[in-house]
Amino acid sequence: MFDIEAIRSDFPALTHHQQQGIVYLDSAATSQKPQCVIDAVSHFYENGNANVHRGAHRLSSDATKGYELARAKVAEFINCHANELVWTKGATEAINLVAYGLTHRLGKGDVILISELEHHANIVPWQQLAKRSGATLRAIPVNDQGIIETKSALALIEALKPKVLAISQASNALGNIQPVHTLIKAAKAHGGLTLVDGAQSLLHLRPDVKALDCDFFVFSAHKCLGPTGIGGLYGRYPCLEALEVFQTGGEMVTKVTINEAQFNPPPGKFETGTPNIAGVLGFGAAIDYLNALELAQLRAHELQLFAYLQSQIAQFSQVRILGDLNNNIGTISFVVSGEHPYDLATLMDMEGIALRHGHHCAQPLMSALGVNGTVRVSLAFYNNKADVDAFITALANTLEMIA
Amino acid sequence: MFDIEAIRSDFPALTHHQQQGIVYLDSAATSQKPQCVIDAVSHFYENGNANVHRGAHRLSSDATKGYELARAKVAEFINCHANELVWTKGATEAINLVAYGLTHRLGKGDVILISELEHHANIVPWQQLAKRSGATLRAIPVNDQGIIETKSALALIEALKPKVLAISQASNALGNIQPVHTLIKAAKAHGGLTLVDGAQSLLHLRPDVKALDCDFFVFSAHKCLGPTGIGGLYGRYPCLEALEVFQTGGEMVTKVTINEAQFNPPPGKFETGTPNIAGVLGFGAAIDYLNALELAQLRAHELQLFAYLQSQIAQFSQVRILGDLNNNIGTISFVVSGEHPYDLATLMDMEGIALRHGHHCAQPLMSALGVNGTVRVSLAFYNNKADVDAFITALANTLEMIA
Amino acid sequence: MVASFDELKTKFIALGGWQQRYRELMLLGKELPMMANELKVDDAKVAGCESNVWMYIDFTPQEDQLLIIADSDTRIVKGLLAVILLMYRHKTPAQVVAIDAEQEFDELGLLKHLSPSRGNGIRAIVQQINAFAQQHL
Amino acid sequence: MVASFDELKTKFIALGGWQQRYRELMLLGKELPMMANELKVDDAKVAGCESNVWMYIDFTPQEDQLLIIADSDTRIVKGLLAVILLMYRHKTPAQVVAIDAEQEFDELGLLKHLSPSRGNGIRAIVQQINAFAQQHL
Ligand SMILES: Cc1ncc(COP(=O)(O)O)c(C=O)c1O
Ligand SMILES: Cc1ncc(COP(=O)(O)O)c(C=O)c1O
Repeated sequence: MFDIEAIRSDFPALTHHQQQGIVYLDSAATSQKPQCVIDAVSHFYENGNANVHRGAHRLSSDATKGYELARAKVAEFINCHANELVWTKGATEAINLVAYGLTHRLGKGDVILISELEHHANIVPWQQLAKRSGATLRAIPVNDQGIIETKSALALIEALKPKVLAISQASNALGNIQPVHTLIKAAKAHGGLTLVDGAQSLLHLRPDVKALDCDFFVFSAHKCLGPTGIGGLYGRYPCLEALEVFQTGGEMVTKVTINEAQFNPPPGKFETGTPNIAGVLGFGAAIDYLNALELAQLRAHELQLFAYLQSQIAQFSQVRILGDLNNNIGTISFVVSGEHPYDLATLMDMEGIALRHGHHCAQPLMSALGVNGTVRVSLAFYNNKADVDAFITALANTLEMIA
Repeated sequence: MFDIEAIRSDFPALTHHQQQGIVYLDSAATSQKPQCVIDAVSHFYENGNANVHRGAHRLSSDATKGYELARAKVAEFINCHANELVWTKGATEAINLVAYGLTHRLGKGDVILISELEHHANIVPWQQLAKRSGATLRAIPVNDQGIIETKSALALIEALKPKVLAISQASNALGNIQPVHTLIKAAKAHGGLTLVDGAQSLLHLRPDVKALDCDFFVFSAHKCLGPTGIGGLYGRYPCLEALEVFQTGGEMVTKVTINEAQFNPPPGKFETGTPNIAGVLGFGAAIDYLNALELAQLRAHELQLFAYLQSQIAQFSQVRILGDLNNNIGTISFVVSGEHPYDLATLMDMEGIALRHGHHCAQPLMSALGVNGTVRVSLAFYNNKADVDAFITALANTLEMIA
Repeated sequence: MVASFDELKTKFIALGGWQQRYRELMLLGKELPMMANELKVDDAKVAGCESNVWMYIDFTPQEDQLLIIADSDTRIVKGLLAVILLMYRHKTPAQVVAIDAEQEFDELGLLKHLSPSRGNGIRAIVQQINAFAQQHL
Repeated sequence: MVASFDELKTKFIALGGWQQRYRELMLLGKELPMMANELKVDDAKVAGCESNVWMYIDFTPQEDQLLIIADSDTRIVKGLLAVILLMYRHKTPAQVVAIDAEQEFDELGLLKHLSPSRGNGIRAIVQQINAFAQQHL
């Protein structure tokens, strides 16, 4: 059974927050870490600590084994082959890697298509690719709730025939779950390459990259119970092979002279420099932790909590919620007419509620919605009803105070 | 006083290795970590864990404070201003960042100058820059001991007037300490930009970037008692300003529309995506640890150990040591005529000695020296006489066995 | 409206928890004159604040006083600006630099509950005023 | 020179520590015929080995046997190759795939002291032989 209090006790920071009177409702920014992840990191440094892939001695060899085992675990988690998984420092680097690697494949007249609700990480690298290659960047619009309408999105894909479609599976600013599968199908019909930004979906939806049928999928460990400074890029093998190298240096090469270098096949081709070994091992532990939980139960708990949050927040008529509440990873992004999100968030912070306000690295979305920012509550499975109640009490106080 | 046994007890992995009968002599690949570094990482995850620079709530704000405090510490350690220090995932990424950022500044006829003993990380990114820009990559040769001769290096600089000089302060393959200050001066006389690869020197030499007078300096935390997945780039402020952006996305921008983005001033301009927060905090703790030790004593201990190692290894007439033993960070790189480094290292590994063999990511150096690899012993201040004795015993056994 | 900084202090110190102080603070903010939109240009923005803060500082040699006008798009910062303006009202440059703003805010019990990054925004405003005053000593 | 794998096994098991076994192993390697340099091409290299290993496998239908020649530039791997070649000598494809090489090496006490990545190189060689044998069953 899904025992929320037992689960909460696996997360030492939640206990610590509680002692400080803080309620953490900012999991979309970064998730909390279970003790086993923290221990996996410490254990590496305290015991085996050695560099990987340098084959010199057994410490190094053991480190390499653990490191590659973690790759296999994460690969299995998203349903790909281990050699289709490239370690990066996070989702942002993974998108940059793809955008740089496609430079020579795009040219004038080609279209890169994103959406208006993307995180800056899934906008700016494409702008830069457009600049380097002469291609044009376009965006699927959102409606006034911040939702992509599938029909008009499909029509746009039909019309633009984008060479690249890059879209998030779930929005960080609003929590919307997007119709990525449908859009990917449409883009593929025209031979477009597809990238899914899974930074927000990995924890909540456990995406299956083969089912999504995307060419690339990016994610960050820190948003999915793992350590900071690690993330990954899934790429269909031929797609990875076709990318130009990005960062170069040691490890990713087979033969080097002063003027020439030969590169490893993927994923090695993209992995240069000493990797974040402890980060990878910690992420492997996070995946073990998630695998031990029943997804259906976890998702049911999240949805139940989300429904409860919605029902409670409905009592405040001045609160306007943005985004798609019917398809959501558990995020409430709202504005209060006449009030600056900064004021709301500041007062909520003083009430001990850790949430986020502002543009959430999605300025084009804020412009499209005509707001200067929102206040965002983002839930994870380790939140409980008491967290929601504390939030509602704090919001009531805040609104009363500011009135 | 420098109490080596007290120091060793700060490094939990050393104790663990000892229990397994392993002697760690591979610090050039990665250093061991003192407990305080491991604790700083765990402490973050167990207590404050939150994202940085997102200004939403006090957890985040506290994380940001700690993160920026670590930047200030590291900056002070290498003697620069905090805003001249860019976090990267390591030395390799830092070199790539500079090499990408200079693409538009170089053209046909321009020379990028490195040396024959560079690590692949300080070779391949420049090859790629040469390809992108049309510039030519050249290398300062080494003599048959693997040493750069200052006179001929200066003559080459004089002749080539390189637009970029990129050179390591200490060699990973041989341990040589290089005449970087002199070479930088010569390159600057012709208006060349200079980059120092400090991956190996940071721990041993505590470089002062202002004294070196280089434009860029790169390093990795994991080689200097810190966590994996973090490192940095120092750049003189105008030099950082003049670099094009590298990776793009959230955090590094001020204003974003679908088609345009405005970037932060350095260092923010180069820092996108959620950073390796725990890594940065751990590295800050590593710097605290080093600051509490007396550099002179530490260096004296290293040199004494190095001298002892040399005197002991001299008994094996078949061992040929490469590199500059008079200016060295504490590395012995050797070959045994007629023997493959793989055999030596394999037998040494079975004897419990963790060292490295092969090309050490420096294939051009191996070619220049006419060897297919070396066996490398690399010391750090936490090694002791017993470590050297164990190595010598193992080497005697190995050579006897293989004879 | 409170007439002087001292009066404000007395009033604030008498107030109970942070809630009451912040309520009062936001009331103060409401009384701060609005800045004309034409003046709200990027050049007038104070760097280091999480919300938008526009500030103009001038010096009237005849009266040896600083003249400050400031505005923000948020209530709380506007309130804090009102406090700052009251604190520096009718002060000579020498008096301005002599004020320990951190200490004053401490006594008002306003920064303690503010997260460090928000507090830093306030410090940025104070620093800008101090830097200006320094130049006119 | 030992004439059969069983003979080799008896000999190895009688030896004391890993040192004696590896000494013996390297002696075995010395007896392995050298491969002509022209044959040491990249295509013949076994992927996954830390040192260079060149190997050719052939099948003689008349005798229903695998024919393997292999060489390495290192003594230890050469010794391990000698063991492998002895293990698979005069064996039909069916016999080859029936051999549990991991188990055999275990009994010889050779892999235990080898670091995992080196052991993996040996496994890569064995796998390549097995894959070839599978095709000629
Ligand atoms: C001299 C030198 N430069 C660069 C590097 C690359 O450092 P990292 O692998 O941490 O990026 C190394 C590490 O192997 C090195 O020794
Ligand atoms: C949807 C989305 N994409 C990309 C990113 C960037 O992830 P990271 O900062 O870990 O690189 C984020 C995180 O903020 C995100 O929410």
